[in-house]
Amino acid sequence: MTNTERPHPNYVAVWIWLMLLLAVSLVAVYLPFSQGLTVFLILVIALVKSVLVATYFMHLRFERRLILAIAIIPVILFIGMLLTLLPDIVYNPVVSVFYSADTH
Amino acid sequence: MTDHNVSEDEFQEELKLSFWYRYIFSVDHKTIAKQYLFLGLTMAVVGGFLAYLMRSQLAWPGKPVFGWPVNEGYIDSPHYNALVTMHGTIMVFFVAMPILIGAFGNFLIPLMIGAPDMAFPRLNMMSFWTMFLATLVMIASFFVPGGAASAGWTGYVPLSADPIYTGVNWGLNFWILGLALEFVSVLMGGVNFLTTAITMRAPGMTLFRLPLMIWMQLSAAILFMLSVGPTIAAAVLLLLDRIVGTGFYDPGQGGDPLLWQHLFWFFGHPEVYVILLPAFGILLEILPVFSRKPIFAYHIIIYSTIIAGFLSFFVWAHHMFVSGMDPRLSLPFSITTILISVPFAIIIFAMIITLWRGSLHFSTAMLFTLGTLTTFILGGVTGIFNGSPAVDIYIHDTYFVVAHFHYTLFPSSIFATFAGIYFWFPKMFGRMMDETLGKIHFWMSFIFFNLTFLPMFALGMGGHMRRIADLSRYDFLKPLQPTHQFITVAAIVMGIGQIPFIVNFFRSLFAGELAEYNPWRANTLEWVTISPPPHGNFETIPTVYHGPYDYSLPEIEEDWLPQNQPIEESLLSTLKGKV
Amino acid sequence: MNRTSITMENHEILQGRTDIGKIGMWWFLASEVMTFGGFLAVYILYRLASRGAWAETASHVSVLIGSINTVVLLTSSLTMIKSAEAVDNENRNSVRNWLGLTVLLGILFLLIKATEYFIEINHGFTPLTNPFWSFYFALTGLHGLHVLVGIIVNLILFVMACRGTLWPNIQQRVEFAGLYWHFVDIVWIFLFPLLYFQY
Amino acid sequence: MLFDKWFPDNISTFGGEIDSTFYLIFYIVGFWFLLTEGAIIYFAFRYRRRKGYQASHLRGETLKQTAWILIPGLIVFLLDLGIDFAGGHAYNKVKFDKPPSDTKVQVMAKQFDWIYTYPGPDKEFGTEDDMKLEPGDKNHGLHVPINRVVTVILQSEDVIHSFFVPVLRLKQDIIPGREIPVWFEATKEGNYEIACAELCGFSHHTMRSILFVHSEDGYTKWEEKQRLADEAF
Repeated sequence: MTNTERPHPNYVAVWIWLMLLLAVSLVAVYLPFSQGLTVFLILVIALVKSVLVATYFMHLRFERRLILAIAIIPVILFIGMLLTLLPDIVYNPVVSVFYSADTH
Repeated sequence: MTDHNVSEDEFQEELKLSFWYRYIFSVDHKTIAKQYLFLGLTMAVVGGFLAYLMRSQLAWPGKPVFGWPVNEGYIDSPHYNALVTMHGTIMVFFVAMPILIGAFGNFLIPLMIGAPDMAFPRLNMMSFWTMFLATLVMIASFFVPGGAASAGWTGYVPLSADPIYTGVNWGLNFWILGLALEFVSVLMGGVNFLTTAITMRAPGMTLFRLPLMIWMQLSAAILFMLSVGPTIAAAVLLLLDRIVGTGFYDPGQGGDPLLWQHLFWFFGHPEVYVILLPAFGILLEILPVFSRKPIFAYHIIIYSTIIAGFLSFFVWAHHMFVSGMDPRLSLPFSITTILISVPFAIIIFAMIITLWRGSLHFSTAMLFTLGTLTTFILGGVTGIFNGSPAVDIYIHDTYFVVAHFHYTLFPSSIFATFAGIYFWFPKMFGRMMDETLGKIHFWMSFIFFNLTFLPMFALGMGGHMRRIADLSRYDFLKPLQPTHQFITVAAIVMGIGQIPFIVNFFRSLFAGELAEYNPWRANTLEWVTISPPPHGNFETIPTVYHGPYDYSLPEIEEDWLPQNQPIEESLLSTLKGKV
Repeated sequence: MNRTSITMENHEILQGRTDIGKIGMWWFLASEVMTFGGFLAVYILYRLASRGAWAETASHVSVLIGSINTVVLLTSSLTMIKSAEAVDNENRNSVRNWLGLTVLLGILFLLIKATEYFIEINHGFTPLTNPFWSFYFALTGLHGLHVLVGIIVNLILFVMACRGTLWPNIQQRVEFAGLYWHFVDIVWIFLFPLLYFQY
Repeated sequence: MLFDKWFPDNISTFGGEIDSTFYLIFYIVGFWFLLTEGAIIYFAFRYRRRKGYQASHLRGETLKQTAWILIPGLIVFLLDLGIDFAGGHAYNKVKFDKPPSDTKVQVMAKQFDWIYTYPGPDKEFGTEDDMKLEPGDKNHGLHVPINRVVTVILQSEDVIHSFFVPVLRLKQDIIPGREIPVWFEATKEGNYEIACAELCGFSHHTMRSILFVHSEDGYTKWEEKQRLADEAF
């Protein structure tokens, strides 16, 4: 059993950043933005938070590039998929007006 | 070459394990590969039988079908739909996947990279038994009240979302469950494959000394792992719709049926390459051995595969040109679709040029390889018709599509499988297969495969819809009835043509001629150990000195050079840049 | 040469490749990203397509409880990585304590979540109420299952730490459990704003 | 042309373009098909194993050698692009450039039949004078006048169906929850078959209907007769 030296940054600082971002996102949602912009904003904040968790808590910053690639490729694919589906599911002119929440 | 005498002790050691641990709950990747192989071949018989039932109904609608157990042999439309669905599901997920990924991947990855076993042997065993369980669930779905799933292998919602539409309740739930288990199994396998190939390569086995089969298996595993997620999500939502009664796909409640198609095909198209790439891998291994030539443009084949793999995530909507999705999506997706044909065209050209100025030996494995190549080309070029949105308007959901994907999937999952079995059988079981029976098997399969599926292009041009249980309702289809009968007869003969294989397989298993280490004089590492390799594979882990395809080097006497054989110092300068 | 010696020798060759498990773990997480990505994609697309029609019914979730739960889960991530740090400092008691704290925070998360479910169902919001609540229960339920699995893994490590049997391979074990736990945390980081916020 | 025996007649204004795209692709890929298969068969005979002949060690790693596969690959790519743009015109015609039309029909698909709603004299749906043709009605089917642009609005009551008229070269899936308009212009009188081309359940294969293409006069006559029958009812 070899104990290879692993760097340990100040995790508590990361945690404080996470808490701050949480507070920011709690405020951001009450700002008068359009729905699309709000979703975009909270997704960006969530992305920053998850990047923090991944880089420090999951040690991505200290891993070899292969592992970084394994972590990033699915994220790219997910974003690609989401963007590709937007025109069809959300902004499709032929989608009719069935969308409403309370049908029951 | 060093002589690999593995002493008696080793076999004694093997024999000490009880039957259960040796053959059933083995953690040896080779045993697991054989388990996958037998599972896949058994399911191929099941899937083939379903095809026979379907074909008989199509050729002689309204006549009882020999072998159909219920309703005095009459196949009614709901049952026909179930046959179609289960044939597709079984052939793709329970024949092609277990054999090409499970059997060949498991068997070859550790052997070809020079590793003693998989990175996670127990995970490997679990992967097989999950697959086995999935198979049982799938088989069981035939026998639950209401019968098996009948919403097509694509399970389009809302048809599959509510039992009132198909009358199938538990059959479809089992279908989803079986698929989910199968996905979990292949995911476990994929983790294992990737980790093994990344971390356990023998000394000297750099990435660009890997045999192409490994590259193909890895690409397939990556494609599968990254594409299957959304479909698992979609399937869970579907299951909740069916069991809990939520409305994720119910348009009345704000659901969108097209979303299922998007998420399904996001996986569904890469899945095609998950099957195709390992099949290409088999061809790319066999071609150089029987041409005694290096594979042409090894690096370009690898780059093409990577490009095609990446593109395959962004072609899915070409299955949906007429589905009612936003037509603005059609142009980008038709462009990516034609783009993806280029890397595959390049791989095919490379395979063809590999034959040029070779010294071709037509063993059964080579015949099946060439058979795959010739038929796959037809499947590939007919894909251009489907990829053109305009033509697709007419031929979508017709027999043209059926013919097209059988011309791609049948060669890649059946012919290439046979090629692989004939080629690696000596290594798997330590005995040679019979060449005469093999050649009979090849010509029966090849000729009658073409006679079965070539006429289907004509059916499709005639506007014949897929998944129609009885064409006699339509006047414009009635003249096509004799074609259907011709196809059915050809298909049955093709089925009979598999008997030589079954005979050959089992006879060789027990009474075939004993195989040497390297009966084909091939270069890759699996041939440097004894046949069949013992648990642990290699006496000593071989060291790799050069690439896998150094055949017919003009500077040396032999026309082959195993990967673990060092090159003499004197040759190094002349071979610089070559090996 | 018998089989055991073959295996021994082969293992020697594999020495120094301690990242086998880590790479496997990351591949597993990559496929998990795509699976949760699928769920999130469906939800985001439907919610956008609803053009704000879900906002009213979505306002009945409690942002307060959700925020508390977010704090709990983020903190448990911190305690998890702290235990990994303690492993490297070879401080056995500290490893045990941090692990125990992580397990407790995980259980706290589930308890709060269960209370939240209870309140919501009492107010008449069940998975069948409307699409928003279907998504809410499906997504949080699946996430809850992942949390449960994480708790079980951590609990096993904690028990082993108490018994002192954790020590061979401890670095890898704590690291892999941690990777999974942080991943579950990341999923929640996305779920929380998407499900709880008004937009 | 080559496959005229197999293709059904074409009676729509855009069907010809679809067919010619098909033939264009057919000749291009047919050429490549023959070339590659020919090469395989020729190589198989020419380079079969013979005594004393050693295969040449050809790795295909230099640029000069790889040109043998890269240049054909490039040609394939260019031809593919050509095919896509050639077919793009036909696709645009079907999907985007919808000509204005005053003949509209609503088609409601359900398991396993079709309901056709004609707007009646006021040319608007949802009014009193709508005419509905339910399954079992006399002359149940899609009645359209010849040489006139017809817009068909496709809807589904339950599952996904597909509106397929082989002679028009027209196919469109019908998604519940979406209203999908398609158009066509029939150029030949007669009765043709409409099929459902998407697996839709138990009796998918019985979901057949008829497209009646009337002459200009015949259509007015049919409309009038239908209206009287409706009023009498």
